[in-house]
Amino acid sequence: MPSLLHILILMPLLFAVLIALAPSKQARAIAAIGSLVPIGPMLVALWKFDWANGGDLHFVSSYNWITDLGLRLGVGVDSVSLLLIALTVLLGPICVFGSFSAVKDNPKVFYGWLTGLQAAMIGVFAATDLVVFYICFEFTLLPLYVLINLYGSSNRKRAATKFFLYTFTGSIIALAGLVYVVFHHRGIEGDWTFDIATLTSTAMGMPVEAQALVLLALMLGFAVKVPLFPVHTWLPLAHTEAPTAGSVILAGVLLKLGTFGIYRFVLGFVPEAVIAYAPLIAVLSIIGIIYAGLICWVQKDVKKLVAYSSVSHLGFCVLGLVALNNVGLTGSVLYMINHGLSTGALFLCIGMVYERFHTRSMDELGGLASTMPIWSSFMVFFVMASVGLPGLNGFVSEFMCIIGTFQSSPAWVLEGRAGAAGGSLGPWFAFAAGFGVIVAAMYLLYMTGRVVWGTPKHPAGHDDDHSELPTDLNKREISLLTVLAIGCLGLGVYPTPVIEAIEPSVERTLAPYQDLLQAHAAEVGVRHEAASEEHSEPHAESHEGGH
Amino acid sequence: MSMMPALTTLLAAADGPFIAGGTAPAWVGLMAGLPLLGAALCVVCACLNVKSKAPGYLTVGLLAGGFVTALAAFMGGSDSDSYGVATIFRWIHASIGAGSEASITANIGYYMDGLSMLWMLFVTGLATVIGLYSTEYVEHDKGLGYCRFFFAFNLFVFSMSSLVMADNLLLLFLGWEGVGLCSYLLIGYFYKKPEAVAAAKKAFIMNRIGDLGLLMAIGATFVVFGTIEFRPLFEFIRDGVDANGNAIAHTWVVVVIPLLFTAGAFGKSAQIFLYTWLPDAMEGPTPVSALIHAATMVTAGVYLVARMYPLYAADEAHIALSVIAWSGAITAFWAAAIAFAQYDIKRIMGYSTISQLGYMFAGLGVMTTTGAVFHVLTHAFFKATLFLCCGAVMHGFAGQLDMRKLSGVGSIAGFKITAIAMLIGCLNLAGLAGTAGYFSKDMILAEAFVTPGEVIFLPWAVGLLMLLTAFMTAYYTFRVFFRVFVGPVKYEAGDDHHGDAEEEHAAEDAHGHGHDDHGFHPHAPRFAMNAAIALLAIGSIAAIPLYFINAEDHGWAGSMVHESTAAFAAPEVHHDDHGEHGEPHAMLSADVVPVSLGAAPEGDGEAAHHGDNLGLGLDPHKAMYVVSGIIGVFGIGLAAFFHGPKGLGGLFIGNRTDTGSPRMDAVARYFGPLPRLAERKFMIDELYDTIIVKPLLVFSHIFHAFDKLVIDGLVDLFGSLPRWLGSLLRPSQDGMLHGYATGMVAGSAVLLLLVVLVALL
Amino acid sequence: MVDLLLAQSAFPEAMSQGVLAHYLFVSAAMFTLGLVGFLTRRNLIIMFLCTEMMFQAAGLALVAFSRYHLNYDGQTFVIFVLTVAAAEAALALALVVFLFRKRDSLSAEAWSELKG
Amino acid sequence: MAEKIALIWPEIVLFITTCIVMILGLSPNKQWRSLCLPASMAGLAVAGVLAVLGMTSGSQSETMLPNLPGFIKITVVGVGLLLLMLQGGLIDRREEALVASGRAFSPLRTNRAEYYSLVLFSLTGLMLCASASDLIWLFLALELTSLPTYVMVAMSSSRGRAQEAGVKYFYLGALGAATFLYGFVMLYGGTGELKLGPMAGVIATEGINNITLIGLLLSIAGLAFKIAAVPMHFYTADVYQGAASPVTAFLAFVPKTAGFVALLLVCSVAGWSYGESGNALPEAARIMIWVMAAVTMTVGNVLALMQSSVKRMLAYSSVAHSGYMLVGLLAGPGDGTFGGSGVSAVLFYLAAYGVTNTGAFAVIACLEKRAADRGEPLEVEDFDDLRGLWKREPVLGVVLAVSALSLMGFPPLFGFWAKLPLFTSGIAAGEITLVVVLGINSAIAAFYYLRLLKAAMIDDAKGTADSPDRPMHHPAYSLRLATGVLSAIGVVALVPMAGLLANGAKDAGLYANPTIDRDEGPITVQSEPVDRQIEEPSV
Repeated sequence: MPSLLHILILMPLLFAVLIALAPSKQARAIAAIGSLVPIGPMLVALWKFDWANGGDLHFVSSYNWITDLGLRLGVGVDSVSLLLIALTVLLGPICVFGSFSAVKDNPKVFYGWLTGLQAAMIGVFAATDLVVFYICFEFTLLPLYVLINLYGSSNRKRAATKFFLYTFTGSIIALAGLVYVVFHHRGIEGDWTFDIATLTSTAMGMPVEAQALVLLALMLGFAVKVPLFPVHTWLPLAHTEAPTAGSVILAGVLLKLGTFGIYRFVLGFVPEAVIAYAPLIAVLSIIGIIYAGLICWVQKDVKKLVAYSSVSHLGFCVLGLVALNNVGLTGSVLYMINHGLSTGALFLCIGMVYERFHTRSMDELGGLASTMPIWSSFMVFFVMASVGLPGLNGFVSEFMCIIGTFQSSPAWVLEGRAGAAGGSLGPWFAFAAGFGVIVAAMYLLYMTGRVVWGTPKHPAGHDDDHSELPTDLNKREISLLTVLAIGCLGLGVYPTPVIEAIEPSVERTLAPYQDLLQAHAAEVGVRHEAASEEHSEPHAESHEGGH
Repeated sequence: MSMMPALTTLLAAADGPFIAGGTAPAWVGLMAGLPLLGAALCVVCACLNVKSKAPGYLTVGLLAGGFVTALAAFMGGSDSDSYGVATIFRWIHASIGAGSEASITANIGYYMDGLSMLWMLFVTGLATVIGLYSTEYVEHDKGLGYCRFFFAFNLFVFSMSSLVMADNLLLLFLGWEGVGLCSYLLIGYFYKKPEAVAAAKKAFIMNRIGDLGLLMAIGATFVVFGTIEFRPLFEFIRDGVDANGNAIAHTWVVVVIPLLFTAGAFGKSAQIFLYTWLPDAMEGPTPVSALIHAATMVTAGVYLVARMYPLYAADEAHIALSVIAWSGAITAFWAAAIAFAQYDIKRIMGYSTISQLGYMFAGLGVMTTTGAVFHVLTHAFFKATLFLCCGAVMHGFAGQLDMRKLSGVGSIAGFKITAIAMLIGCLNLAGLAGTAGYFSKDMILAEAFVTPGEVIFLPWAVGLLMLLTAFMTAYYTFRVFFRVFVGPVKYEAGDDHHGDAEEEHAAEDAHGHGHDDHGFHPHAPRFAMNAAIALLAIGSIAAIPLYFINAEDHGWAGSMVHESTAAFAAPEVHHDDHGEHGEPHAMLSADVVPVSLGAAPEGDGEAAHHGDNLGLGLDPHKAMYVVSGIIGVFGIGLAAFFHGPKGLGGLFIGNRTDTGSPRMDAVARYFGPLPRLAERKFMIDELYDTIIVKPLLVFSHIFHAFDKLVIDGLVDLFGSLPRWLGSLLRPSQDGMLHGYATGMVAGSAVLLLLVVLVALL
Repeated sequence: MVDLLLAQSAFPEAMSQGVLAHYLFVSAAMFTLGLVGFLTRRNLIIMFLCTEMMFQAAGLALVAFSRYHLNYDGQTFVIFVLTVAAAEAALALALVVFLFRKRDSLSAEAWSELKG
Repeated sequence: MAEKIALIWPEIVLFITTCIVMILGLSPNKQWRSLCLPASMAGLAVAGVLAVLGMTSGSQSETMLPNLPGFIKITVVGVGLLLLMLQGGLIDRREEALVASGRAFSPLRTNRAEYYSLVLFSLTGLMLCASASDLIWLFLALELTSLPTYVMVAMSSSRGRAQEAGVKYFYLGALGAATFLYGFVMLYGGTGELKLGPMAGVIATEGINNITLIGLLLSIAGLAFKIAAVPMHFYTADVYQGAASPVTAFLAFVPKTAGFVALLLVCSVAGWSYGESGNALPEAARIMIWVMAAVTMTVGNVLALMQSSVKRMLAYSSVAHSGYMLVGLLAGPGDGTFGGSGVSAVLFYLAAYGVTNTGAFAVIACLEKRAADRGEPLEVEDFDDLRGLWKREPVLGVVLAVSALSLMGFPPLFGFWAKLPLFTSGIAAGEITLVVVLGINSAIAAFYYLRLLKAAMIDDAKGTADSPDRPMHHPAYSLRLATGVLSAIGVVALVPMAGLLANGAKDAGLYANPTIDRDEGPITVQSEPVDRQIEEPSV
């Protein structure tokens, strides 16, 4: 039976086809309508969703597709998927309307692919079947490839190719991992199925070595997408070269496909391996946070800076995921949404300046506060959201990711500390990641200081042929940014409903971890004791103190 | 003193901190809400492109409303039952799962007790007054800039209120970062000035370093106590247990967590390693310096430590407190030493703020929360006065702040009020006997000599250091006053682009401005500024009686502190020969227990302290009145001697000339390079730049290159591997039939051989 | 059973493994010779004849095996192999003529335009 | 007997059609002559109908893969129709141009009908391959498939390159044929059987002896030529490039399919019942195919990367695709489910590859360039020639893009669905390393397919619209365009029907494992009882 999700997926597809068929002049208008219309079913979905049981799949619908493979055309969402779909649907119009003045030639191709991309992204989040997920996951590459290639900046072709091949390679290896899980299910249950929920329940029985392999394969695929250090290098390039809408979508949703993949599959399929390798993944995340942050600091290109900042930010997201406790996971999912809003907005802001001055170099831009006060206000606002200022959205999620990491010390779990939960990380991880917060302030304020503040500069590339654009933002641009700003503010001031919405799904994901984590903590505790007996020095008291 | 630990534990159990138990009325939220409304209205004004002073007046009105709310709350709240928690709405709530019932719960909720009440009173009060001053001060920037200023101003008051009234650590953190943001926005108000932008950035980032400590502290607190809400948290601490019921004394909990909080506090309050942002922050408009960087925001660190005091006191080794005491004293001395040799009057005030904050921390460290808090209060008034006066000068002289280029300002028409207020402020800062500043400083100084060495590491040394600093403070304060406000009238206008210049003024001045003395007319403060200055000067005088009311509690501040968590360790030494208060542990006489951690208030003018560390055979509290009084006068005298103008009817003993102070120069020679070094702030900024910023920058560049060359290079290398392989294989396709045939045969042979080798052997 | 009887009537006894080995050795030698010839000669006709030799090597082996297994299958196969070889020969000769007209050469090395 | 005839009704019809077409081509009447192509297609379509009927009537071949012929025949008919359409205008054009230029029509000087009959012969051979139940049949069918293609290559163009391709193809083909023939001989020698069923029975009961094993290995090595697998791949690029594009499209599908069918049959005889998992080939063969698969994919892909000619690129990629399919061959029938059966995966892949590849070549065949020497127009083959295709020829651009993406295995196109069972069956067979190699190779392949996509869809055209090197339409443009469009539609439209196709492939991959009855007797697959028990010669 058809479900609401079908409407959500098919509607953009339909509009993409419409754009392709309609005359070029109409493309913009159709895309605008096509991006706004899905908001309706989206709201209905949000309204109909049973938030109390957010961990269950809703709006489930499934059609047989390839019976012999047990492959079904299945859709359904839990709360996390639905929220991410909401983010996608929200960013759709932002991208379309944000491109009105930027995209002049061949609007048909641009808006067509943009709208098609929308469908694929919603499909990723809505899929309940591994193959459907994978199809949508991969399919997102193509529209963006075309968008970057046709509408990007000077180095776009290289960027697009790199983006495509890098992520394609990663996801093929991930596919091997996913198929292994399917195969394992077949070994146990005797049937082929790609149903994610079914696989999740059987995958855990895999031997640890197999889990480690699957983890490796899946992480290779999803880490590229996230992107996690050291497989991040495609991102700055792609972001820098992509058109504004592409960057917004890329930062806003596409990167989340990676973290969503980790959330859904890595965490779901291979718990024991995750516990064992969480510290390693966390270390990579932390390196990414600080390393990318420091690189941001020496960028000259504003967009590249924000692009690298995505690497840094997504590090927190992954860190929260491998904290393996409610707070960390919830924070991480919230981070996905928040990062989409604030970084998307930053890219939008940068795009607006680029349209006016045809440069993104900090050497050429400066002191825009005096010539573009409205833009500057928004810029500062979103910078602050991105820095993680409490009261704005970034903070809540960043805080939860860090606290989640902090909590998840095995020693504390073993001691039964009231606030300890989860995994195999601990305060030192949180502390190290915390430096990312400082670094974030460093580079973002450095950028703000150069671009927004300072003495006004008049970039050489500024010409007046863009007469349709005023010096400062026009109404369309203001309203776009306002929508995002309201989102940022709303999620910062009152995140509780969203957090509570996320929690059921997170709890379900974490359900198999309880016992495993206890066992892990006990094992680590044994090791720790053995080590401290060897040394038998009192310096261990900072962790073991109080006994 | 071997029995001390046992006894203090006993005391802690017997009587804990005051924990506000009731429910506060929700309207206390107006203290935060009205400024927030103001901020929103400023945004509206900006959108409507209001070009008048409306945003300023709106702000002042709303802030006054906030002050009235604070007063109302104070009146209602003086009855301690009505102190309590007012929950507005649930902000963040995340259960930690794992079968645990603990959850990260952070409400937008207000925790009202003496401490927050006291803070709110002076925050809202000062904000109102300084807001009034600002309406005139930034008038040259009417329009968007004006809106921006008052938006940030309002937002600041909102954040500060949230910080102070928060009922949980996370809301506190919101305020904490919020004031940081506003500080950033306001320091960078003159955004066209690179120094201002750099200073703003620096302030934000250095604060963030401390914030990391605070964040970690919140995390640790949550892990240990399972909550970040104050009430349950303090109940645990009062009982000396963590959430599992295990004792926290003697564990890392009471060492590490307080130290982490301290790191946060040091960042915000510009202590020890993290002070360098505050002098630079003087690039901001002067009202901002007065409100944020002198009176309120920078005291947030003191507030935080005072708020979390039970946790500090729960450590019987008092490691964190020792750290605080020593850091405070050292900072106080260090900043005073720098202030000694500065010429920019605003910067001198900046350094003096750091120095005074050092006092406050030292006070917290030597366990007189009352003294520290009282000093916060008095300092807020007199330092705000001083800043506003500096601002008036700056405003009047086109941003001139160099004391070498200003003289006799007090004699210029229109600057009378400024001069008088300046004098009052300086006297307070110098700690002249009888001023509010004198009393508050004494409380801290005296306590340093009273606190036994078992509690704090070498407390008397802390005291001596602070005494020395007091002397230096008196000197450098009056150095400013004598050079700028008295003596022959002589001035150079500042650089218009520097600081608080006015376009209006520049337009008037057809001759141009800058260093053209003849064409320059000082621009005396008008009503709003004068009124604000006067109000604050009066405020700093009015603080004196506060010391005497509720004398049994060490003054009004003490009585407020006693109804707060900071009471946990308030007045340290209990004297059972003082009959008028019947505290629960009154029987613990001073002979037996030299220090008590219980809330045993102590009046001033008590009988002899046993901790006569000064060796004067006096009660330190009394002795200190004398000692510090003398020191203050001596410092002022010295300043007069070196910097006072010549003559003037024999009133002044100085010999300052137009070109400088010959006496001073003569003395300076004895100190070799030291004065030069002090003038250059001991090169600490340069040091940080060299050992931290530059290396980090180098690292970043290396990382950037590494990312491009190595990581991306590796990726490209992997990408080019197939190509390389292809180029290797390509010659095999040479187009020759025979080559192909040979390839096929040889290939098959190799394949078969391989199979034979692998499978059959 | 009938097949078997027939086979036995025609071949009173099965070939021994030793004898088979001789045949196979000759067959393998032919095959190898053909291969070596193919690889070393440049004349298209000779090269083709070498492949014919390889085919015939297979034919020889088939006959031997047929005798060894005491059935006709192998011999039947030989007939077909010969037929196919003939077809290939026809094709080859046509091709060679065609090529010779183009390049006036029978050397395989004349044809190396396509490569890379 | 009638049942056995029923099995090859499609081949018989095709053969008859061939005869009719040949006669038609001799007609001096132009209308009659031009009926060659429609008649061929009609015959093929009828054969297809018969194949479907045969499949539904349940006739099975007497091999270990009894359902294989039906599926292969239907696939061959489907792809063959496209391929036939593509051949239209290749030889005819030269012929008719000559006639139009005034030369009298002479039945002796025409070869257009022969060309179509060659195509049909080859397709017949391919179908016969699938029906083969003994080695003679298989050998003959393979030769029937191959021999016409040698001629087709050589006559496909009057330019020297086609002849060069022809000679290389023919000579190396003969070498390959000799090799697998020798392998067949050894198979016979080791088992004493030519019929595949009994042969499997013998191997199942007695185990595989060394001669049989050598036979198996030699057969695989020889058949590797047909599928263009390393080390028999050397000819591929040269031949594909030298032949006219329609012929190349034909070569990429027909001999490859024949080769894989033969490989499947040969491997089924040796039995997928060895190894640790009990469903692998004999260790030696397993290793051989493993190495071949890995090296083939890699060599094909890395060489494809280096090409500037689209045809050469597609040729090498065809090598790589064979490598992918070898994974399926290695995996074997597994547990008989679609996901677990490598045989089904190979069959599925063949179908997908055939459709997709035809589309790609159709696009190239649509265009041609003026030759500098004013001779026969040159083929379009460089990436540069295709630049900006989308702007000039939107339909061609889209077809090429769809084909490239499908060949890349980009979801949700057909190529992805073909690759997925290879993944599943490979992993199910425990060949995880090989599957990873397959994955990495798919990524390498993405590079050059993306280049193709980029040239067609992204890049700007080189030169101006009327510059001399700008490709123009081939005279048979519309026919070839139709082929391309149909292929592209197939690539897209088969996706929803993938389930049906998968079901077919699953059935076709059904493996009557003789080992199941190893204790009871040699074989039970045969429909009639074996009355011919050969006593073992006393040795």
